[in-house]
Amino acid sequence: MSDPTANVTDWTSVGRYGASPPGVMLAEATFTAAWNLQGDTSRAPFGGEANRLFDLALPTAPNTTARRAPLTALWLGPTSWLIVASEAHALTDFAAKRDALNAAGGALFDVTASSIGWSVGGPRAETVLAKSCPLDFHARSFADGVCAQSVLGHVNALYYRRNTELFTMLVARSYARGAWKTLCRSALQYGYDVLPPFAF
Amino acid sequence: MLLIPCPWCGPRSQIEFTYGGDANAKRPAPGAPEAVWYAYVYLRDNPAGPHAERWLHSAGCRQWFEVRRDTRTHEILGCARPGETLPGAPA
Amino acid sequence: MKYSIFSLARNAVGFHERWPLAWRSPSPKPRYDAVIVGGGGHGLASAYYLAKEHGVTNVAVLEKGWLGGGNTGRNTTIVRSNYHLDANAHFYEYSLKLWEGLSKELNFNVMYSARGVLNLVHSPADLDAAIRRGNAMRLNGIDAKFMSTGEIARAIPTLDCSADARFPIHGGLLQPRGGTVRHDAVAWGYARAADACGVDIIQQCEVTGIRIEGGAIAGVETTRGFIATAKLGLAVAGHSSHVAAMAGIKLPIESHALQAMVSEPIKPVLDTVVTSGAVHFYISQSDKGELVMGGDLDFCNSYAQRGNLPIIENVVGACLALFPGFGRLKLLRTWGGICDMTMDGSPIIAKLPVKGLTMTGGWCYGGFKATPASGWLHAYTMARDAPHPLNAAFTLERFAEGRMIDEKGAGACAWAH
Amino acid sequence: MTQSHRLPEGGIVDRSRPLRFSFDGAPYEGYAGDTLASALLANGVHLVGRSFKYHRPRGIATAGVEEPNALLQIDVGARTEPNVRASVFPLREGLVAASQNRWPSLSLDAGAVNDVASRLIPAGFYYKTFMWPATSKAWLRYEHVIRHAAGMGRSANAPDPDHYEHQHAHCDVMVIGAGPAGLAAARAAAMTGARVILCDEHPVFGGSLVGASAMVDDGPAAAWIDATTRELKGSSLVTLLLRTTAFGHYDDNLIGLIECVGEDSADGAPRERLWKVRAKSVVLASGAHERAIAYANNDLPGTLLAGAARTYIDRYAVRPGSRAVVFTNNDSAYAAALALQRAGVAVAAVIDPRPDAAIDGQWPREARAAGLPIVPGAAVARAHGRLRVRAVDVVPLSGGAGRRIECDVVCVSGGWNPAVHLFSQARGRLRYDAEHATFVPGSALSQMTPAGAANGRFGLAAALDDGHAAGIEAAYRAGFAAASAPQPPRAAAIATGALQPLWSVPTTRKGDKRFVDLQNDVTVADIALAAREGYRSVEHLKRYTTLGMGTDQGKLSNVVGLALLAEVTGRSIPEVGTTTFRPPYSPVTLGAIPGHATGKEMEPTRCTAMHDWHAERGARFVNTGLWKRPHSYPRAGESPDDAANREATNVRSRVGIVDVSTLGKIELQGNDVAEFLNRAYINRWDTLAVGRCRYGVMLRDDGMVLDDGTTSRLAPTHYLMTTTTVNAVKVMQHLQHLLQIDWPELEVFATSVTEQWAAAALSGPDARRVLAKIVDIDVSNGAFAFLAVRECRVSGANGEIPARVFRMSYSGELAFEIHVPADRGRAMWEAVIAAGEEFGIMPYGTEAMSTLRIEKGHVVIGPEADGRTTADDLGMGSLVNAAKWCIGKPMLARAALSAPDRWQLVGLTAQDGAIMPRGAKIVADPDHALPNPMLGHVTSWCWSPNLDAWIALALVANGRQRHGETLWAVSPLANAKVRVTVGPPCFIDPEGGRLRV
Ligand SMILES: Cc1cc2nc3c(=O)[nH]c(=O)nc-3n(C[C@H](O)[C@H](O)[C@H](O)COP(=O)(O)OP(=O)(O)OC[C@H]3O[C@@H](n4cnc5c(N)ncnc54)[C@H](O)[C@@H]3O)c2cc1C
Ligand SMILES: NC(=O)c1ccc[n+]([C@@H]2O[C@H](COP(=O)([O-])OP(=O)(O)OC[C@H]3O[C@@H](n4cnc5c(N)ncnc54)[C@H](O)[C@@H]3O)[C@@H](O)[C@H]2O)c1
Ligand SMILES: Cc1cc2nc3c(=O)[nH]c(=O)nc-3n(C[C@H](O)[C@H](O)[C@H](O)COP(=O)(O)O)c2cc1C
Ligand SMILES: [Zn+2]
Repeated sequence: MSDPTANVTDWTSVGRYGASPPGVMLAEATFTAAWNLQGDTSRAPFGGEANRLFDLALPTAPNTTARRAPLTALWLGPTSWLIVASEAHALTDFAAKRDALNAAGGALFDVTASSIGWSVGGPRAETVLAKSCPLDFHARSFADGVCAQSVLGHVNALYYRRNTELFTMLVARSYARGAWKTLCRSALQYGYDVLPPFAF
Repeated sequence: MLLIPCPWCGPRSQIEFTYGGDANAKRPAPGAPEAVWYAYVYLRDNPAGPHAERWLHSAGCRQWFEVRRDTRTHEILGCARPGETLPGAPA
Repeated sequence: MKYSIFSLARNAVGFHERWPLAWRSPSPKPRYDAVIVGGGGHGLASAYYLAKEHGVTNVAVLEKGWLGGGNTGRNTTIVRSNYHLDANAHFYEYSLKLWEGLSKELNFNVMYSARGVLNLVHSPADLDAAIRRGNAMRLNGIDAKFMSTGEIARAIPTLDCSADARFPIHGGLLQPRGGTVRHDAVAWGYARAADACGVDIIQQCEVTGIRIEGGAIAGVETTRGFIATAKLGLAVAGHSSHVAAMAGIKLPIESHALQAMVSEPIKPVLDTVVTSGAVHFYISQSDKGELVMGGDLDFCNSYAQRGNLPIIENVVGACLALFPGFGRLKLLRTWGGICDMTMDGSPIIAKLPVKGLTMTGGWCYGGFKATPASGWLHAYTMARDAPHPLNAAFTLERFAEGRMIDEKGAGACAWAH
Repeated sequence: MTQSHRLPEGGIVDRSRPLRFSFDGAPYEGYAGDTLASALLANGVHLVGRSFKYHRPRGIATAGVEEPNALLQIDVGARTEPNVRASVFPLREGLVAASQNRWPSLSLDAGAVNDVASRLIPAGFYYKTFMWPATSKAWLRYEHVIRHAAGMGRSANAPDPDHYEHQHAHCDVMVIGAGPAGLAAARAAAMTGARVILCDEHPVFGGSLVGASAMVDDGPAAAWIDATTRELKGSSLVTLLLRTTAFGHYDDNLIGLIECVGEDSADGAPRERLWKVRAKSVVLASGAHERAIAYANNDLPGTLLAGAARTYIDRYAVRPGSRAVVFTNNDSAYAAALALQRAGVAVAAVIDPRPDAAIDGQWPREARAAGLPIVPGAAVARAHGRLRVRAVDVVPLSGGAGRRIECDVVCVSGGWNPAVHLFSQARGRLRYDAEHATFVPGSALSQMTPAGAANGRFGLAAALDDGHAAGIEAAYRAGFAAASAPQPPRAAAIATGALQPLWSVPTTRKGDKRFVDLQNDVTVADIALAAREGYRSVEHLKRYTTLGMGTDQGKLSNVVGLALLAEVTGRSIPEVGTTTFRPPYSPVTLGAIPGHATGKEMEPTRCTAMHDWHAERGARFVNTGLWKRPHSYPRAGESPDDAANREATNVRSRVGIVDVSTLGKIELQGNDVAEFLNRAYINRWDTLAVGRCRYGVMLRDDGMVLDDGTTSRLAPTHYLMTTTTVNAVKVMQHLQHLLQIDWPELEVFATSVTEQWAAAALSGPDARRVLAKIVDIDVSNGAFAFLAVRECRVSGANGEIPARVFRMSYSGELAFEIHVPADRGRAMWEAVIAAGEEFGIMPYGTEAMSTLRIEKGHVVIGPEADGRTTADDLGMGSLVNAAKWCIGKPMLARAALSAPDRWQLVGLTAQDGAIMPRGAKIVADPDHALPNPMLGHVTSWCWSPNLDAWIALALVANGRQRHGETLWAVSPLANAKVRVTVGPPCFIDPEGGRLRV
């Protein structure tokens, strides 16, 4: 089977591909730290401790996020969150925080290097994501601030709608090249720009 | 393709899930007699009709939960988080 | 009337208006010496061999639908005996030997096509395992041949043997005597032969209960009334748990949907059966020209005889990865059957813990090839009230005793075998 | 290139855009908007193929997907495509089409001898013969001949140059079919604010209304279709899909659509797109398929369905012939008769079995008024002609003399069958509708509403009404209601008379062929034969005669066939019932089904952080699960195996480094982690000191070994577990199950950190010297003992990298495992390589790693721990801690699992320098008669460069008692047999002195 994106390399190859004006915008979404926070918010003192340490209220409703720039807390599960920092020094003293959380009946894991982030925008963003993912990205059911873990083809992926125009997604590092290729191929028919990286 | 109601994430496509089988197979206490362990490890409820089964939302929230599904029609009758009682129990 | 080219010619003269019934449609008698539940290949074969080999002719086969309408009528027709573990190897080899003479035995052309079954190997580890299995087959007196990638490429030019394939082909294990058998013909051939021996084949008759008196089988409740018998044999495949439960027996079995599919018919492109464990795929071309394909289970208990898209995507994805030239052919039909998956991937052909009750089942997705041997041994076990050495290992008790026959080593997970 | 049969005006073809194409080598011309079939008919070509079994000449029979005859081979080379239905395939410039299943030519086909010999080959003949001689290979020979006679078109023999993609979609209302009912439904649903998807397999909207003269909302139908589609296009909530077939209904209202996008994939667009639509509610407005009536030679080219004739005239402006006979048992064909007359075709007669009095619907009346000769109470009994129908014999049903009527087209209508396929796939029950003598949707479905002809509501007015109502209902079911009830589109109702069932016309000549299934050559006689032989279930009939098993799946023939079966077996039609409707509704291109998930992307590929470095050094990669791992790093002129031996020797003599990033890594925190690990592993973890690690083994509940790996205690309540590469996910899911379902009371938090850490194992006598150069900690034996864990910083060319270093050894040499965040993996690797240069460091791959571990007798999950082995079988029984319970222990008590004859792990050494064969089995006597009892088998084997011999690990019955014995390792496949000495599994440094230095 022919592959129209045979020569696609990776998210660093900034430029325009396919038709103009492009229907899709892709860019790496950079972040300085990503920590997996676990614990049962219904059990004191964990909840209070977590909110104090990061000075933001953990989103407890499934598939929601809480944002206090430069921090974003994404719901991963009933007792699990991903806290992402988009600026250097926004998340520090990992060990101290981990110990504090352990003491409070929770846990903290550093997963900063585990995944690659991409931003996907443009009029065709929803269509392109929906080619490889069974989630309903229509604003009616995937509103601003919603996040959901699902798949991109056969690869697990996390999707987060930052605003009406912009999705950000995370894919595990070892799968990233194939996943990127998938995105590019889905986008090529509408034309796409790869922009320089910008913050998560 | 099933639309599986994750008790946390809501209805999601089957491809996000991993099957866990008979939910009535409950891990015995360590000291339980060998016969009890044998039944737990090898015997399965396998009804043609409503079936209590476990699913893991493996590509989603990573939670194991229970679903009652009619094995003749694939119709899902209810779901429950661990500890909750699974609705739609056959009368 | 004996089937042959001559009877065919004779009937042609009479515009085929004098062909007799292949089997009668009798109404059930109140009592039989033996009753078989399930009018698939295994049930019909059990009845045939009971009558033919053991002289038990007062036998009924009860089928809830139409005979051959279960997995016998919906499988991908692959027959082989390329097993690693002794118990399986000897059992399936006996079956293959029976296949070789079955058309003559039944005077019905079951179209045993010894076109060879080739298991592809996609990694060095698979290669070790395949060769180990081939060696075990040979030491058990079963035909097996290793094919190098080059030999495969020459034998099957449509196959992608390139080294940079996602799952490159490192060689293959061929069983030359393996092949295919026309699925429907098996049910019909056994039905006709059993009927000729006096067996009553009763369709549209569902067993709804099993009557046990004093710990022994007394008969079965059916949608056509109670039928008395002291010997009851179950051959209900996907419904094994369901029917055994009527006798208060819980089995180490789960029922799962397995799908199969055919492409539109095309001129011959594939002369052997090709299978790949690594990508869960098997394919052959039927005499009518369709590519008959199958793959993995649908992975959740089901009695629905239907499956879903993801598995079909995997099967066709594997097909095109191996045969990139088939991309513009078209999928004609997909369907499903219900597989009785055991906890070690091997069947149960044995007496059950109720006097007079036996079963042959737990076929997982591989029981079509077992049909003749399963019927033969099931009949033997029913008639002698004791197993034959060839099925002595396939007991229900083996799990409690720790004598699993786990070809894949996947353990007590029904859908992993 | 005249289009001899093209009408001067009308239709939807674009006369300004002629298209040239060829059929069987001859050049022709058609217009844009034509299908291949309409273009052929426009050129007077009816003969397009040969039938499957008898190779009888066949013509175009329909104007839709139900076409049984006109199956052509399209294109050549890699893009060639067999069995293409000319009746729906859009014509395009330069199209190359050819007929199938004939040799040497269409008009002169050798296979036609089958027709002559046809009496010898009735339904199921092959079950009765070809059994001689009674050898196991006999059938193979007959089969060879039969296979080549059967089949239809040909497959390409080069990879498909085009690509295909998937598209998920969600909607409130999915409308299938864009005829009047579908359009009305979509319009009504859209008005409620619901998200609507409307699809139709044709390239234009309107269904049977296209080109029709009917009026809707007091205007021409075309205008209404236009207005409605424009209105729908206007809404952002509506998706319109043409050339898109809904091929299947799956669980929970997932509808599979297949969209034809383009013929080639320039600009990156796919050739076809497979949609997976999750619909809250569905309207099935799929219309109806006309059926034929069986009479002698009813398969002659020039015979087509009346509705099709009407479609060719109205939609494509094509005259199907010059002199037509219409044969119908219902009113609809009278509309076709009128169309024929309008198109200038002489209508020789309209033959209708119904009594004159019953022929009084509006269309029959119009036909009379138009002077069409109607012959009531009669039927067509036989057609004459060779490659084209010349005449038909018409007989009065009351008996009496018939007469012959010359004609070059016969237009037949036996009634209409609603296209209930998807309704039935969705497990909807069908009801037999005696009035229309067909099956229609019975009990309603909660998620699917059939509408229009698909719902047995034939007739435009009814269809519009029904569709409109269905649209509102479906939207309501999805939670949407219109603010104000919109007006349904209106059309004049047409009075139609009742249909009179007629399935086949009796014949007096026994040899006559009256076809029911045109594609599979199933005749009325075949059906009688099946019934006579006891194949009386409709499913047996289907399988014995292959009725309805062709590419058309019996869209024309099934109902006729089962009606005839009912007749001959004296049952009612509903008693006989239908066969099962299965996806796909019409055949789907294989390439579209996986989309991109095939070829190299059939499964995703995982790469470690050091992948590019390996690739740049010419590493040979192997698959391990989804990962690519270096097998070895062959140098110029070196074979992979030689490379592996060089790498392995270098580890034992100097130092080597291997990428072990793919190992599963799970981090655990919480107060109960130690207790949890005690339960999950056979060995103890509460006794493990902080800062140390230990090898552990996990069992399955059935007592067999599940997985192994080292686990470290990083802090009192913080552990890091490693798993095998292949089992990483399985183990994580197992632990999640234990924590969430089985032991929720335990306070343990776990997360997979496989992706977080890149890891490399540095091993060999010089490992410490290399490490010392790049880390900021004391790595002396005293400060950093065997099985200790340290956090430190690795410094290299590109700065400092935080790392965890584990002093453990798989190779059996002094070794350290270095873990760093994956984004710094390559930097760490290059730092080690640079530091190691002076010591002759070499990277090594999985092959050398395997050699090293075999020499050490380390087991691997898979070959040794093959799912049938216990810890004791593998010589690790002592690890099963007696003092505590663990998973798998209860089932280990089963007698058979400690039987003396169990296969146990041993080491084998080939005697007198012989080569150990691959995959060998162990026997006592290689020349023993077959079956030769097997004592065990080789699990892993290698050439040991360090022992200078072929060695192996093996599982051997009662092996631990056999140390010192000589047995045979045999490989009949390679006809090799080797004497081997049985011994302990560990070949090098059993005391482990080397790794503790
Ligand atoms: C898609 C698919 C592909 C397969 N491919 C292969 C293959 O390539 N090779 C191979 O060797 N095997 C294959 N198999 C497995 C094989 O088809 C089965 O193991 C085998 O056909 C079982 O035969 P059987 O006679 O036991 O079961 P069946 O043919 O299913 O017969 C059992 C019968 O029992 C009847 N029954 C059930 N309950 C009752 C009741 N209460 N009362 C009365 N009757 C009842 C059923 O209606 C059914 O007709 C495949 C299976 C499937 C589903
Ligand atoms: N007895 C009769 O007189 C008779 C019989 C049949 C139809 N009709 C006429 O047919 C019309 C009925 O309207 P209708 O809308 O119900 O039917 P229709 O035939 O007008 O429209 C059905 C449309 O759905 C399409 N379709 C069918 N299955 C599909 C699938 N799986 N995927 C995608 N598209 C699919 C068809 O190609 C067609 O375009 C009326 O105009 C009526 O006059 C009359
Ligand atoms: C080996 C084999 C070949 C088949 N070939 C065809 C075929 O050529 N055409 C067809 O329509 N169905 C074919 N089928 C599928 C049957 O039509 C049917 O779907 C299957 O027997 C299951 O029955 P069901 O669909 O009625 O449940 C085939 C089935 C098998 C097992
Ligand atoms: Zn979830």
